[in-house]
Amino acid sequence: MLDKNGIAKRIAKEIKDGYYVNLGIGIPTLCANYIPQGVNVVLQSENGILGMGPFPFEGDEDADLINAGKQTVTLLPGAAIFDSALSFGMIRAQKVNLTILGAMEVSENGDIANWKIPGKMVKGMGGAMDLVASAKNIIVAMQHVNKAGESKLLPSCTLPITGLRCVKKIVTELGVLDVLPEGGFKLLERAPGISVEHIQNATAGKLIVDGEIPEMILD
Amino acid sequence: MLDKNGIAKRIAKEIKDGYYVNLGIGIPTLCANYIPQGVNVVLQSENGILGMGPFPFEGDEDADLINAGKQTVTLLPGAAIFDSALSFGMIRAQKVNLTILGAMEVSENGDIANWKIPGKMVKGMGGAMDLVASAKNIIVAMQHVNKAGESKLLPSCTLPITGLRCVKKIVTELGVLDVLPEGGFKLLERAPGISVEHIQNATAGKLIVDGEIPEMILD
Amino acid sequence: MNKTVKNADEALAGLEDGMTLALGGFGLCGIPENSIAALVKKGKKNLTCISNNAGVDDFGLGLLLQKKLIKKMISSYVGENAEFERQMLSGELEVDLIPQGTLATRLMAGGYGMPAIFTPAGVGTEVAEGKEVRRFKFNGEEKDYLMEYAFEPDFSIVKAWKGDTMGNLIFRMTARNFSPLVAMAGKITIAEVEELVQPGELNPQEIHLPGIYVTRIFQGEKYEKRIEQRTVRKR
Amino acid sequence: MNKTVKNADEALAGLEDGMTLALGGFGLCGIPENSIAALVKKGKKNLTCISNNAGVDDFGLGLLLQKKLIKKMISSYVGENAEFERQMLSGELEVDLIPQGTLATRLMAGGYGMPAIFTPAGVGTEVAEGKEVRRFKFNGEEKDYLMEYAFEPDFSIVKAWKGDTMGNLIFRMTARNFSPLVAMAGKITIAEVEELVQPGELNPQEIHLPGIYVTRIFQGEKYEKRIEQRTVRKR
Repeated sequence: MLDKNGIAKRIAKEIKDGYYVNLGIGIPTLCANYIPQGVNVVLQSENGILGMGPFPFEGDEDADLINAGKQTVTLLPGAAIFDSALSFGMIRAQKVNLTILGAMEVSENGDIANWKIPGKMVKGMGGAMDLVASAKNIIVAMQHVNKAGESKLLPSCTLPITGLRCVKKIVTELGVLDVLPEGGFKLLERAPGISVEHIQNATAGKLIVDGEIPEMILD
Repeated sequence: MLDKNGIAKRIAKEIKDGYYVNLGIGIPTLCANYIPQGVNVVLQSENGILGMGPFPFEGDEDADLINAGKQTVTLLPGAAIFDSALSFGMIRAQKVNLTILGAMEVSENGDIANWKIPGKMVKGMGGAMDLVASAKNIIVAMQHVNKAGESKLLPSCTLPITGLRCVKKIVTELGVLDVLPEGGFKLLERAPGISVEHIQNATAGKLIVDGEIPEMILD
Repeated sequence: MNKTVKNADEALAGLEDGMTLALGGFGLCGIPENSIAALVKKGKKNLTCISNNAGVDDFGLGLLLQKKLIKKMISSYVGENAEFERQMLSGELEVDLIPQGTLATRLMAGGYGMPAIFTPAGVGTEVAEGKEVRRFKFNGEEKDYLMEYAFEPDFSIVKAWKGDTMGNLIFRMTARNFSPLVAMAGKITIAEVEELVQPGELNPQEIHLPGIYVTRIFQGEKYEKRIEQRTVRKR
Repeated sequence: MNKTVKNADEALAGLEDGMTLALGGFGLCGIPENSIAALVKKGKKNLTCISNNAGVDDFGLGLLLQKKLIKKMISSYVGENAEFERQMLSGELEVDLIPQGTLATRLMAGGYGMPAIFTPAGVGTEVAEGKEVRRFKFNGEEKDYLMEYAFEPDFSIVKAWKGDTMGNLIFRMTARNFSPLVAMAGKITIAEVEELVQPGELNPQEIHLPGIYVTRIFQGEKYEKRIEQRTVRKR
């Protein structure tokens, strides 16, 4: 079973040289730490950065330089700053190659719910609805089951939707799954030591197991 | 009867302190020379300038600094440069207070035709259609009659329209006229030495002469 | 063309109860601190505030919330604010949550004189309820878009890094965020700046927002520039 | 993320007969001189060119017209070009004249992922023929707007003043004009620059077009920068 860093590490292997990538808050942010050597990527932050760098050294924090999670960050050489309209403009125009974000639920046709739990305090969708509605390539990083032990990979979402038919791939603590255009979670890889049966039991939506499922290779 | 500079001089009196003004090619450009002392205006050029200054001194021409008429110009202190989309954005959002442009014909309900003569080579509307469709305050600078001696102030335009119901005021070599919202050219001032009868004969559209019409004061 | 006013108080002349305000800033980054303080002092009520976030309990728009001056918030992300939560859950405060890109683009549409724009954000979600959906082919793909209307706030209030007396603005780093868009949408636009300079001191090529969009400008008295999430690396 | 190519020839790889090109520039100001020369050499035919103007007889897009490489021009203002006039009047060349602001905004719409925009320009004129008209209340006024579609050129070609190898661009003075908008609309975008620098040499706050919109970049061999209307004052 993968921990958060394991999930991030596995997702990082999906990041290709030359990609512009938007990383959501949480596990997706960790992916930046595992981008393979020789893979040049530019991180986009939707509050107006291309070329976001790591957190600043202590004492170097700049109140005017934050990411979309409101964390102090730095810029890498070749960075560009722009306003929020252009930022979502380039997202809508699909210039950002890959979006990695968290989810509360994903349905077997790729719907995603990650912004609202009815009856609870609602904080808002931020940029998530724009990102999922626009991105061509969306990977969800999440736990396979929720804290109550219920599957988050469902036949259809029970929570309010963030976007329709948009998730292409899911990486959880148990494995890697593609969401097929015709519907269904196609199991691609198992986390080390996790059986297909374990994943089957944790997946409420239609799981497609085609032949031998390899264990993932992380390094 | 006014010459071109006279028309420009009279129009310049309509330019108020604090105005952002877009001047078309021809007579409107001359207006810049007659803006009264103490009246601070900012000239907009739709290719991306606010704060356009006079032509450069000989030898100071900069190929990268032209106005919408493709003439070399200068910038005044406080100028700003921007792209064409923002330029027409501020025009559409009616941030430009006054637009002065030429016309081939104006109708008594304020339609303007100034971009195309069927059967002749057509050069295009440039920014004229955007300007007339957006501006709240449009003054037309033109000759009252064309070279064939026919009135250019008509019941309705005979040439292809540039914009509908948009012209508010007309200054010609013969006088100053408002275009009334309910239709009709209301004569406000006569050019020095020009009679109301002369203007009446040169105006094919409905001319409204209400009481004594004063002779314009230019200085 | 001198748009300078003495201070935030003078800049807010004409603000009335019930008006709609748009404010720049992302989280606490780039917020118009001095104008917010003046709004608190002024005490105009029943305001509708368009702002990506709603501040924290004791800073930013949270200060207006504490005084119960806000009737409605239009934001993409709220929270980090207990008083906000209390007012929202008790029904004292209306909250309209909209996608962040939609928020930005509706402000831009106001400044660009475009009455409406199309975005795919929110299609198929509760954000789409009651909105016109339209199918377009774009970028090789047929998909649905929502038609969203331009914002036309009565007052827009932003903070810039440098500004000249003609209203030309330059923003610093990610303090730019929504601010140029907010500034261009306002019927009346107030810019407070860290440094107010004379015309000619800013490079015309480096201006982020031309002064034509700014009605009043002043230099802010002081800036706290609070950091919401101080994240650092060890040296 | 190095987007540098050797020269215009290499930048134009993949260009085919019949493709649609958008080109930056206003008159002869800010045109991609080196790329135009390479287009002439390459000789691809039946091109549709989106460009505010069509150059003059012996410079700018006029050079492509002379070689009869252009099937259709989409512009706001042509003329100053005898060969253009001849081809247009003889019916060899299709010409689609559209308002300048519409041209700019349709390019921007492409780069902003907005399939269509609304503009009042051209309402009631022959430009409106066959287009959807829609009434909106905006800025206190009810009026009609045309719905106009985004441009999605196969290639966009612009000239910038400075650019870095990641494609970030800075334009000089009014040579900016349509160029950032053209650049953001292209499926493939080529930027030629007067000065190509390394990442980090440009101030991130001063970039006019972020590199994400640029596919290929090169430093132009030389720039003539011809002036169309040399207007001066006596000293």
